[in-house]
Amino acid sequence: STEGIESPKEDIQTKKVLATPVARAMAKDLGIDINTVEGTGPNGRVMKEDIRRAKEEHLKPKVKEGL
Amino acid sequence: MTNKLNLIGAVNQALMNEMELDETVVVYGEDVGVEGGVFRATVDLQKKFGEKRAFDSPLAESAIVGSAIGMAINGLKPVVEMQFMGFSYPAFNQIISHVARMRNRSRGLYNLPMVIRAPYGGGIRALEHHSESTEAIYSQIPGLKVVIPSTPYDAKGLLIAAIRDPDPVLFLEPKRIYRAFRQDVPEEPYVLPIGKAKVLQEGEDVTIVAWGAMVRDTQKAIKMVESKGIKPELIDLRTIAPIDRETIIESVKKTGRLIVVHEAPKTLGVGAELMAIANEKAFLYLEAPPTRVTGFDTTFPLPKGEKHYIPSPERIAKTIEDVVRF
Amino acid sequence: MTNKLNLIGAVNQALMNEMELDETVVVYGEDVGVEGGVFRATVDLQKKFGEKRAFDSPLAESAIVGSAIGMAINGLKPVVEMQFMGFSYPAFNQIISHVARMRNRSRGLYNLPMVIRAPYGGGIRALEHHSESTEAIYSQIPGLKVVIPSTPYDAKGLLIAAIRDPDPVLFLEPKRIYRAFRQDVPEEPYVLPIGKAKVLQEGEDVTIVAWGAMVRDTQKAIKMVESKGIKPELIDLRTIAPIDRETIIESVKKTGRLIVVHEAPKTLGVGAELMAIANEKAFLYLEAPPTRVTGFDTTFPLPKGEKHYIPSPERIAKTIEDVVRF
Amino acid sequence: MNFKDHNPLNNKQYRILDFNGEVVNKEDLPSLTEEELKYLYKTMLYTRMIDDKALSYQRQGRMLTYAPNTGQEAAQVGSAYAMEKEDWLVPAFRELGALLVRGVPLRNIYLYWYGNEWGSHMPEGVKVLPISVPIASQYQHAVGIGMANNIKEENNVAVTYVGDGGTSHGDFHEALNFASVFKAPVVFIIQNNQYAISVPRSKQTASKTLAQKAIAYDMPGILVDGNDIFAMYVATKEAVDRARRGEGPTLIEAYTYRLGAHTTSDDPTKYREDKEVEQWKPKDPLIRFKKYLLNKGVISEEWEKETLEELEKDVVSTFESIEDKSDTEIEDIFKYHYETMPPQLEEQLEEYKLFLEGGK
Amino acid sequence: MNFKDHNPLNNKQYRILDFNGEVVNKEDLPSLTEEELKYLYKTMLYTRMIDDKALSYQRQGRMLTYAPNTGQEAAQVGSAYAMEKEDWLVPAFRELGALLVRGVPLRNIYLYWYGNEWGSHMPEGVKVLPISVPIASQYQHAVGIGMANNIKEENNVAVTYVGDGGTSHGDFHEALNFASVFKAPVVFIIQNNQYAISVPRSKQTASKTLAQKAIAYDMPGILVDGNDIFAMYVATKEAVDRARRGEGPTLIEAYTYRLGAHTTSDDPTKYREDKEVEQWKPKDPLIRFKKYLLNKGVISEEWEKETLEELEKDVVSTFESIEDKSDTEIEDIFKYHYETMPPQLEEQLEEYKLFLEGGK
Ligand SMILES: Cc1ncc(C[n+]2csc(CCOP(=O)(O)OP(=O)(O)O)c2C)c(N)n1
Ligand SMILES: Cc1ncc(C[n+]2csc(CCOP(=O)(O)OP(=O)(O)O)c2C)c(N)n1
Ligand SMILES: [Mg+2]
Ligand SMILES: [Mg+2]
Ligand SMILES: [Mg+2]
Repeated sequence: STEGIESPKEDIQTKKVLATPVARAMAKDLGIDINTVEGTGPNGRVMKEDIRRAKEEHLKPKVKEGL
Repeated sequence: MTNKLNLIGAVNQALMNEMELDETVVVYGEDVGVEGGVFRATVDLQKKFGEKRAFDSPLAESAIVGSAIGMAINGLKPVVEMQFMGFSYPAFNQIISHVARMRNRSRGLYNLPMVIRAPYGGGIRALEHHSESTEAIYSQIPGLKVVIPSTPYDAKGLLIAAIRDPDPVLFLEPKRIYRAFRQDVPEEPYVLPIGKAKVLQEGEDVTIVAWGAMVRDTQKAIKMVESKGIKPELIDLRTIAPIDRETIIESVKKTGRLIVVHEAPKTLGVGAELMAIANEKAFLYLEAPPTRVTGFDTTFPLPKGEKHYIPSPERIAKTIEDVVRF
Repeated sequence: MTNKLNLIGAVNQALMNEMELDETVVVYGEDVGVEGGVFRATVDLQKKFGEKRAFDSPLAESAIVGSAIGMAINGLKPVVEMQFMGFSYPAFNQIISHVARMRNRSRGLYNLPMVIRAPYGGGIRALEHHSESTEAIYSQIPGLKVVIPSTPYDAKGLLIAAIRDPDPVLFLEPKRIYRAFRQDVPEEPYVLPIGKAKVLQEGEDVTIVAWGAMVRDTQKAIKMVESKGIKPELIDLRTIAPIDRETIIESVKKTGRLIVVHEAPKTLGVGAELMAIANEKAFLYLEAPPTRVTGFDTTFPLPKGEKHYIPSPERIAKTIEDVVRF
Repeated sequence: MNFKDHNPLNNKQYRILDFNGEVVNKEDLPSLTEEELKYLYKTMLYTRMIDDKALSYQRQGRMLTYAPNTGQEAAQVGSAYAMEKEDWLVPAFRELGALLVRGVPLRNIYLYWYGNEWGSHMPEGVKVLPISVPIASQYQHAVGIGMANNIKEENNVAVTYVGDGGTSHGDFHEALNFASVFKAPVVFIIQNNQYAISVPRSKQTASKTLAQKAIAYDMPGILVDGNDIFAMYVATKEAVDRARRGEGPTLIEAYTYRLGAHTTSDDPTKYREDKEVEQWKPKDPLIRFKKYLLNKGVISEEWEKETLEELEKDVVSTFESIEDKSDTEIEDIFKYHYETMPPQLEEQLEEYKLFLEGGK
Repeated sequence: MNFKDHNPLNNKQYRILDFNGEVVNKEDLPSLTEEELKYLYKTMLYTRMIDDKALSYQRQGRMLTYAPNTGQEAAQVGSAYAMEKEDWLVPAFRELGALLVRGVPLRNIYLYWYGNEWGSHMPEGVKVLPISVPIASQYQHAVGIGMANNIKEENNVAVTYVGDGGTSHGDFHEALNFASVFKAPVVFIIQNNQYAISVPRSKQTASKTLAQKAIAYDMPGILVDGNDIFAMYVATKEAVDRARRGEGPTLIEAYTYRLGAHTTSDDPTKYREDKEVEQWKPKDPLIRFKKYLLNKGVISEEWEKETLEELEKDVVSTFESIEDKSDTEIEDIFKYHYETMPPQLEEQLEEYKLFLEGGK
């Protein structure tokens, strides 16, 4: 079965992102759009580590916000 | 010239055409001659080509296949019938041990241009052994080709290709749709390529692979989900062995999703192989787990239970939605 | 008390034990009685239990299995031998049409507590038909259990379990390791559970599933990659039907990677099913494509080619590295 | 009677009653009580009635494919009546009369043809195997039953059936060979009804008789007029007795005729002449036996009429008791493949039930 | 000779030469030239020599499993010599003498047993099927060849072989039945060498002779002294002629003895008495034929010695020409499954070659 994960389908991308299922799962869990993540694996493949890094970057305070 | 033919009529015409063109083609099996087959696939062949080329055999599947091997070696192109797929098993030893191996055994000397035809699949409220789909058993035998048409047009073109093929072909006819619908079929002989799947409908959301009678049920399911904005790509596998991986892989890379629909039991069915292929060749494109909609891991039930067994359009539609919304 | 036994000795002892304990157990087949089997699996049974309970049959596999069905219905527990797996096919109709179906057909009335034993697999430089691994064909038949041991200890415990099992069991013995090594095997009868895989070695980097003779080759491969810091988890499937999905799934969820190793051809082999299961049950844990290391999609070659066919420890090791480094 | 006196190569049918119901072989006339004779005839009528009703239900779309026995009642009832309580019956699929004699309730029979597996779940104590569809395969099961009797030193016999077509099959040969090698107490009956679907007996094998195939195994083989209930009974009785005495198997060819279609899906006019059927009609086993019984005063037309009414009621009410009430329970599809359902099957059952409930 | 005069139920062997090489049936003595007689004997010697050498190579670990023919040379050579150029030979796996007569080069034979498929690739014009291992299955191939001859209105005959054990198999029965129904021009030879591995003929079937199994198909069946090369030749010739005349198939039981082991993996002392073997040794077909030829002055001890030397040279050099040079080409494992390799196979071949080269 499909493990019950519910979420509306993303817009169809013109260019497919290459990613392992586990990376896709993490991205989904963390609310990250996998299409915006730069893959560092072979052929630009998105790996678990890329998602983790993307998450960390996402959490970093953005510079221009400083007032 | 074309005629409106149903699938069984197309099978019959393919045999007619080839027997006309090639006098080495002979057709035999149980009830194949005088009666013209219990499903009438071979009707009028004996009348037209005589008892020598279209005839009844004693009731012995092993000898039907075993003798066809000898005939093929001795210059003929036998097209033999197993009355039902469920009665092909007495011939299993001949098929796996000889039909599939003679060419390799003799390093290319003895090829077997023979065809074994058999009606297959359920849904006609038949007795035990009359409803099964064991294409996965045969499709794993090296040296054997397995073809399953889903339309009259394909049936004719693929059967003629099978007869002309220099290698042995198991030709499985989805009996549930023998008379389900008619199609324009050219009177002239023509061939469709063995080993090539056919994209019946292009789409982008999910790749669905089906064959035989399940193609139509899948089309019904697709109608159901299209109203919800889902755009499936439908592939008719047509040749189960060897599988046209290219067409499947290309499609899965595009859609990122795969559903296989078959009537056979789930475990070790052809679905498993297609899922494995998707893993091996399109893994990084997968956006949802490759999935199968299949018969249960049980014997095909007697008629009062069969409606549960064959995947219904509704079951297929539900799976499409689940996979696309994954 | 234990004895150092090899696998064939363990099979023999299992038969001895059960014939001793249960007088309804009878053993027969080609060369099974006086000679004690071409591999000596049934040696001394006739001496010990007499011609009534351990005997030679005429050369007819269908009748061997077909008569065993009747015996099982009539209160006995036949353990019949197919001299080689490659000669089980003449019995295929009896196996698929009756052995596997009698219980369901009669809605539980006629169960068949019978065992069909057969040496299987290649690597002993044998003639044609003496080397094949067609477990995938049998493992897809609903109603049939298929068991393959990989050690003397397992062979004894699983064979006794098979004999005591109320359902029919196909018991395949990896002939390549019949005499490969000895193990401490208790003299007393004991059973190991049918339907349970065994984790032979825990690890975290990749789940490897193998069975029969391939377990040892896989262990060799693991030795090779361990030196490179890879820690595979090795599972001996032991029961091919029904598959112990739980053990596999749990492991794949842990490692994120799956490799199946088998000797049988690739297409539609048991590897495909395990890959499908990983997709269905552990998809989101996958860090690399489930992969298989298998025989080729060809007939098993005659001896001068067989070394190429059976996956070598080197081929397996290479795949482990590829998958882990994916 | 002694099988030695009936060389199958002579191609002469063993017969006790002629077509007119006259006894032509007094010596072998079995001594059956009036009750027994009535029972036999009644069972033949019952068999015919069950056929007739099934065919008409089928035409009305109330029944599925059905294989009629019409014309073969003597071969079936006569042979099965020679069995004892503990003997095993191993049928093919056209042995209705034999099933009835051996205690299979009509309910089972109709359930089976109605498409429900419970039809093959025999009641306690009825030692009858399920109908076997793969031609000739059942012969080997009977051999195994017989071998087991020898091993267990039990005294039962297995009686099994095949059609003329089935004699061409490898399983037929292997079964007879095994049985003769192991002296298995088995009686092999061939219902030679002259056709295997459309294929006539003459195209099935080149041998003059099917009974002579016994010679290949040094087994007695006898050609019997299969439409003569006494001949069938006596020959089978002798074979059953032989088997029980430990003298091994026998092959009996019951020479008969399938007056009806192969099954309700079959149209015999495609492959045989009406003339031929007409020639066989007067040889109908019911006619012959009835003449004998009327002559002997065992039955009257009155009795037959009443009996037919009684039987019809039974058949109709049995059919109606299953009609539209025999859909397969979903659980039943899964539950009986193994003693314990493996997790895969449990999951598939659960998923399917959920699906039907419209759930996820 | 006429098959009608040789009822297999009489259990009498058709014989022309007795154990001492004396002609006991002058009438049937075939008229063969001295050249032909020498050829026959030489082929028997060749067969024996090939066996002997194979066994010794095997013991030296230079050969794999081998199935010897020793004791059965007359049955093989005599029968095959009755064939014409265009006839088909369909062997089991213990017909070395027949293969040689039909033109299969020793190189092929040794290659086969040496474990290389090229052994079964017959030279142009040699109408011999590959060795068939699944017992009795080849009988059906011969039937198909015969049926095709009828359909094509060609005049060739198929001669096929099986062992005594093989007669128990379903395929045996189906083949004989098909052949008789279709009047296929096939000669079915049973090499009854008294054993199927360890199982003696007496446990294989209860029939007095194997030839009598022909009666099940109304086919002529004849029991022949299989160690008498003339009897084998004449009986097979008559069967071949019958077949060619369109009179259909024949079954020939060659009553012989396997003097050696089943194969080199087998130890016959486990299941048969030395005494029995000793009793058969004087019946060795080579001894008998040699006596006849010496008596007739066709050969001399001298001639035999020279011939043996010549043959030994041939055998040794043939073996050495393949030894250690016959590893299977990797491509060959893949190339011959279909006329055109499907992409899967191409990929597997490529991957494997890459792996061997140590690449990815
Ligand atoms: C092995 C097998 N092959 C084919 C069939 C299909 N089939 C069903 S009945 C039948 C003819 C049987 O003829 P026969 O043995 O004479 O029995 P009858 O129907 O006349 O009682 C055939 C070919 C089958 N059931 N099993
Ligand atoms: C269908 C099948 N079952 C089993 C075997 C294994 N086997 C090889 S030879 C043999 C005995 C054959 O005996 P027989 O037919 O008498 O021939 P022989 O070896 O004596 O020439 C057996 C059982 C086989 N090759 N094929
Ligand atoms: Mg072809
Ligand atoms: Mg019939
Ligand atoms: Mg033998």
